[in-house]
Amino acid sequence: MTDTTSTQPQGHSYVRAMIRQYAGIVLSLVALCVIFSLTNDRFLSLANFTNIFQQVAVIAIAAFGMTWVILLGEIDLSIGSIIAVAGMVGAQVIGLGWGFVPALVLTLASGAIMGLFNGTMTAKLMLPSFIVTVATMSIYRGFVSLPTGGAPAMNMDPTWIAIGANSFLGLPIIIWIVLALFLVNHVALAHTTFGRKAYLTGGNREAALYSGINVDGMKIKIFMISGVMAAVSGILLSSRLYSAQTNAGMSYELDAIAAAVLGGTSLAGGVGTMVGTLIGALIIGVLNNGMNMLSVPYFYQLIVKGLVILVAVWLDVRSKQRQG
Amino acid sequence: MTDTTSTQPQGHSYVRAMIRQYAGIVLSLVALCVIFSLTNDRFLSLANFTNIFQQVAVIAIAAFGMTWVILLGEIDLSIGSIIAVAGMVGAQVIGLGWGFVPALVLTLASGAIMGLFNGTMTAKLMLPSFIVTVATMSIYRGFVSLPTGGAPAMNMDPTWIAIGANSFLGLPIIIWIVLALFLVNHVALAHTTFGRKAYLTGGNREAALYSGINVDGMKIKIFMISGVMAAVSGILLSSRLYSAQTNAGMSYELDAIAAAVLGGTSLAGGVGTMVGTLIGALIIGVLNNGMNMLSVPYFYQLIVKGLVILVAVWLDVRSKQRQG
Amino acid sequence: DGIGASLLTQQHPFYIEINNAMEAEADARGVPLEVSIATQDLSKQLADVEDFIVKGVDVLVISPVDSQGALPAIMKAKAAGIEVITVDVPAEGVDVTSYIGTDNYAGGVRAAELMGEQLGGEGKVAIIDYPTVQSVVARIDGFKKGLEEFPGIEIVAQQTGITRAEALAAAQNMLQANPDISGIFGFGDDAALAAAVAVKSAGLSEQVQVIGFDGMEEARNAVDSDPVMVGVIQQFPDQMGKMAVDTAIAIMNGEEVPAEQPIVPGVYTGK
Amino acid sequence: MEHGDVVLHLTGVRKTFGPIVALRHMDLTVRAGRVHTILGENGAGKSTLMKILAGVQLPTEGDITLGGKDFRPRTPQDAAAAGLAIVFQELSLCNNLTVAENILATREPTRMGFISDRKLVAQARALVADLGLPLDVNARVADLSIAQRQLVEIAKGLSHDARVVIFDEPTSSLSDSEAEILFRIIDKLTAQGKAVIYISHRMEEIMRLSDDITVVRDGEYVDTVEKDETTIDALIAMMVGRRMDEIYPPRIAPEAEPRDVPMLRVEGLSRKGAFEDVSFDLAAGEILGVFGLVGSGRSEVMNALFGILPADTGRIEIDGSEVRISSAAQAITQGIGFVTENRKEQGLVLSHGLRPNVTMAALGRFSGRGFLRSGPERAAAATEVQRLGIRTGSIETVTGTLSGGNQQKVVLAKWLATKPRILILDEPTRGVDVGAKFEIYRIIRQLAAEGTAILMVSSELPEVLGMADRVMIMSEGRVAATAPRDTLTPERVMTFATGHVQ
Ligand SMILES: Nc1ncnc2c1ncn2[C@@H]1O[C@H](COP(=O)(O)OP(=O)(O)OP(=O)(O)O)[C@@H](O)[C@H]1O
Ligand SMILES: Nc1ncnc2c1ncn2[C@@H]1O[C@H](COP(=O)(O)OP(=O)(O)OP(=O)(O)O)[C@@H](O)[C@H]1O
Ligand SMILES: [Mg+2]
Ligand SMILES: [Mg+2]
Repeated sequence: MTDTTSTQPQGHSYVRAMIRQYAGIVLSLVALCVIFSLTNDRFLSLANFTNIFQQVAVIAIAAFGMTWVILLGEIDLSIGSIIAVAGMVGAQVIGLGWGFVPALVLTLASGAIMGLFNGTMTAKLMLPSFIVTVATMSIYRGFVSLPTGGAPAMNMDPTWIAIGANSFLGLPIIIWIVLALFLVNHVALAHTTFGRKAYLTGGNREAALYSGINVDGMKIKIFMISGVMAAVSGILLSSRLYSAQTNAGMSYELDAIAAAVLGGTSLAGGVGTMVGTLIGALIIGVLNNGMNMLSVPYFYQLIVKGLVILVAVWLDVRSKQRQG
Repeated sequence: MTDTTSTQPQGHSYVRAMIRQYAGIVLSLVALCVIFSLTNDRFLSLANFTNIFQQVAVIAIAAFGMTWVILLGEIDLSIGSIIAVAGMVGAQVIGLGWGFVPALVLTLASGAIMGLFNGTMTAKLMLPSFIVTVATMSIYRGFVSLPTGGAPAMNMDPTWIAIGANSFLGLPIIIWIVLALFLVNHVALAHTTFGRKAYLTGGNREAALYSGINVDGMKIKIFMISGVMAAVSGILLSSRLYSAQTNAGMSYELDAIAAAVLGGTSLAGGVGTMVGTLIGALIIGVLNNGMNMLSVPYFYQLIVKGLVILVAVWLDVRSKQRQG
Repeated sequence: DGIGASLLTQQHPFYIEINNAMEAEADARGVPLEVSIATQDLSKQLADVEDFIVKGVDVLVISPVDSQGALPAIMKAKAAGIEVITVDVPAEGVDVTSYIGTDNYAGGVRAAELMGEQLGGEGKVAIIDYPTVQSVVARIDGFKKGLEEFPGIEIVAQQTGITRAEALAAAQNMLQANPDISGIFGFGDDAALAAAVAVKSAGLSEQVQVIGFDGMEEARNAVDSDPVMVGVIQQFPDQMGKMAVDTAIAIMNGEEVPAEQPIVPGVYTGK
Repeated sequence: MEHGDVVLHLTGVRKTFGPIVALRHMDLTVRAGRVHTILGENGAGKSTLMKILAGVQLPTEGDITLGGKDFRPRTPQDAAAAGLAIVFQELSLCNNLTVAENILATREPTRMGFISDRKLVAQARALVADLGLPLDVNARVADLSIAQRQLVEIAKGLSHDARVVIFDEPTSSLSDSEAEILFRIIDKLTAQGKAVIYISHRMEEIMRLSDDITVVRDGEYVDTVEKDETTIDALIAMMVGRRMDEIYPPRIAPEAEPRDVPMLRVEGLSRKGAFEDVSFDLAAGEILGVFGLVGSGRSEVMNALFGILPADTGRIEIDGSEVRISSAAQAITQGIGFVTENRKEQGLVLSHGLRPNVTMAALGRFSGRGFLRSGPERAAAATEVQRLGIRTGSIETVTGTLSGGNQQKVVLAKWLATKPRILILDEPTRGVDVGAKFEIYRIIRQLAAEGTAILMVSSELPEVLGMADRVMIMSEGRVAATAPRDTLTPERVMTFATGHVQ
């Protein structure tokens, strides 16, 4: 299997290309892991890695959706609010006693609809997605509070909770979900015509148009993907918390964007991979977890996190420049 | 006086061009004012307009800085944190007993330095400003809490407080400051070579480079302007609150961006005016004030605010398309 | 081993005092203490607790971001054999070893009583709230309940003002819409201090009285020096923090501790 | 379909953009197995017509039939499905993807819904080999030169079977050797009975390739003639509405006294991986032509002179004293102007009006104490618009809406506004119509006569030989020869350029 993403030289040595492409961030990730395991002997344990993966799941899945959006040269700042709305929809449907499956379906549908609205505003009214999603970030955040007036809603449906709490084949279900969604998104992006169209549209909108790609349709579909991914994140979050919080997911959009950009996705569009995004999300997760393990005071955590993002993106940019 | 911005047709009728350019947002602003004055008879009073202007001052001034940045095709998400740092620097210097003028100077300098850092990272390391300022947003927010460990710091210096509380010639000093900074920024943007270079750099970076414009230098200078404007906002905010809050200015960057974009500044760079930004900031201020006056519950305020932003931007885009 | 504390924020003097008191007490008694700040984000709190579990603390002191939402974190800790103490905000739906906190509802009622006295039982009142935080909702509910004793007092406006800047704008705009307001209740010190600024800048110092909640130093000073600030419901975070550490040590020593240790708020109306 | 049968027929096609009329009234009859050239000045509406045929834009009015049936494509797929292929004038490639991925964009071979990369590369490679194009299908487009990208564009346009193939200025950035490949491709297409629509401003190649020629003026059909029944002069007369005797205006004797110190002296200039040991002199009032094949490093030398990509070693002297140039600003201060080869990316701010574009390199001349003086600025813009005959509504017209040739003149205007002593012209007439070319040549001559030293890089050999006093020929980053024009013939130049002579 050869890789089809555009940033990779194609040739006999797939592994070498991978290493070269991800050298910068893998280096950052490894460096962080080494530092943390030297300073805390509990860091390097299976239990802790399960922890990290679980903690990073919500961001990672949202970041998969964000990668599509950024790849298209757009941005989606509303995903934090969509995460909250999705959790609330699930809790309300469960509250009505309709059961798990309808709750799941309606939650995902709510994500798709919110994404549809973002995409339609961006594509059809030709408004910049930045401003559209700043607006819907506020609108959807308002929606969350309508059913409960701002209070959280409990969601103790056993199946719902099981998603966040149970394990399967020795690994938490959440991790299976992250891996499954990673695979689906990776294959869709790297190995289908849909993914290729996303690269083309993000790389040169006019060229895509001339090649007969329905650019508006692509935008709408991809904002829907982003909405659905955020809804899945919302499900995981509310499952882990046994409840839907009205301020859930606040500012997660920035973490998701940071994960994608750390992973080499270009904000200009047309360049990026799901592998990179997954590594980017792991960097953020390892960083948060490791600093907690070291009991770094909160303010210093903020400073260190910002610095690490800067250094990691810089390493990435530099390693790519070196290769020309 | 003729206008020099590129989006305006120049001709005998300067006024007609102005009307045409700002038709969309002026319409939105007037519509909001009409609705609010019909539903609340106290809305339309000098006292209330003073109120609105005071409340909008912090956003408007930050938005002036943001307009420069967006014009260059960049973005500055760290201004909310800079607002907080500036307030804290002021409070600490006052706390040391050094007096008002050193506090003022050091506060403005801190804004300039934080902007310098943003600009240098963006220009010299060639990192996208979005990710640089996401990182510094976190870093600077960490800085704010260092002196007090997260607690607010009182700043009861009489001159400092007078800025936010006193009047001059019947108008609050804050309003004079907003108007003065508007004028300075407007003239600098529309009538100086520096402003023209900003338009050109934002319009086509490479062409600007080939025309002998120091593109990196422009970026650094403009991030410094943004930092200084945010510092002024921080001074006004801490003056009005008698204290520096560590969570001051949070998410103000989004309001500032919204104000600039409502005012017709294009996120793609190269297009925008200070007049538009001022009107955009007023729309946001009138909206917040009017909904408070009507006692609209918080969640509905979020929804309405998002919808108004969408409609206003759409009106603006449409009115410009119509003119071809 | 030792104590792990998950506090909901570090950007509020109240929690800074809890934090400081806990660290001082832990230091004095020679017990290891680690503190994580959840920054009002429930999933960060859950992650913080999970990291404590991996580190293997003996006792978890937690001030939940949300009464119900902290359930999974607390259950996880309990499942790992860690004893849990809640501070300031109670947990719902799960039993903890001990709860230490202010009775916010009672504090709200006392604020209403103070307001009723100050206004002489007549007038229009505005509230600055924060509807997504339960301890605040309890205060507001208590305040409204308490005002039922004063039929001459009418609540004419209620707006949200989470940060001090937002509270200032909300207070200004409420005063603009209802210039005959004679009392404002702020859900916390920030809201009350901002309301006092708004009252003064609207030139209504003679007419409007402001009551706050929390009673941190800045607000108490304001009550002393500023006639607009007539009083503040005072919580005692230093006691809470010390008590939390003492209780945790007691638990580690295998002693019995009471399930609830309420701290009754005081009313501060000046020196 | 037999050779000579009518394939495509247009009558009364009209296209307006708001108040702008791009096409007034267009008739066209295209026959199988023949090359039909469309000739017209910049902005005459040629590309617009092609975009209508390609389904990118809808006509406002008019009838089109393809193979006798009504043809009204709404999307590029419609046009492709009906058997129409197009090579666009403006490059429409994705720089982030490889050549293969671009060529087969939206037609990737799939297996069970997934793209088969091996087949993709194989298909693209086969296609490129079949067309005889020197392209590595695994290369990223971002790493290619403009000329190579143009070849990719051609491969992309020809990647599916078509009855009618449209080429919109395919040679504007190709050198003769690559153009030859294209001409062979076109011969093959017509031999297969396909109809070819061809657009170009290069008269020599039009006379060589075409069977039929249709002239358009101001969006209006003028006439269709057979190539054998016309001459270049007659075509030009039809196109510009008047006779033009001489394309290359005669040299005007220099006004300034020749001095012993050259205006510009370059010695041993080298930049690793780009060019090596480049030396030449340039006197005031002289035009030095720089010829070479695509990729021979000419543009890189010019970029080095202009401080964009400074050289590693070597010296540059202006008026006899050495200068250090490490930024464009320094170059401009030294009196150098640089008309870049890629007007869209390096030359213009397309979203801005003409006025700021014209004055952008000379802002200092229109300001005092940092403030812009709009009076002089507008006057200067108006002067340049008039001097260069830029066709525009006003000096505030958005530059991006001008036709390609007029945009090129705006770039020229921008550098004339700096009043340069040394003017570098890199492909100054790329995509410019004959009339405008003549104007540009006239201006170059005028500047030379006024004492401006001119370096003119061009891939059009006739242009170099027609305009230059001396010619420097580059090959693979080195100077292969420098010689006075009188001593050179096209054959000799090509021998140097292809490196067959040491
Ligand atoms: N999208 C558009 N909006 C407005 N005007 C346009 C647009 N596209 C083309 N035009 C105008 O239509 C006219 C014809 O343009 P077109 O590109 O078809 O010319 P052309 O004959 O191909 O010129 P060239 O030889 O320079 O390529 C020009 O005046 C151009 O400014
Ligand atoms: N075979 C190649 N592969 C990749 N890039 C190439 C190749 N040949 C040339 N280039 C790139 O294209 C550019 C060609 O060099 P340059 O533009 O200086 O040559 P030129 O003689 O001016 O040709 P052109 O007519 O294309 O301007 C260089 O930037 C070079 O990096
Ligand atoms: Mg054309
Ligand atoms: Mg070149």
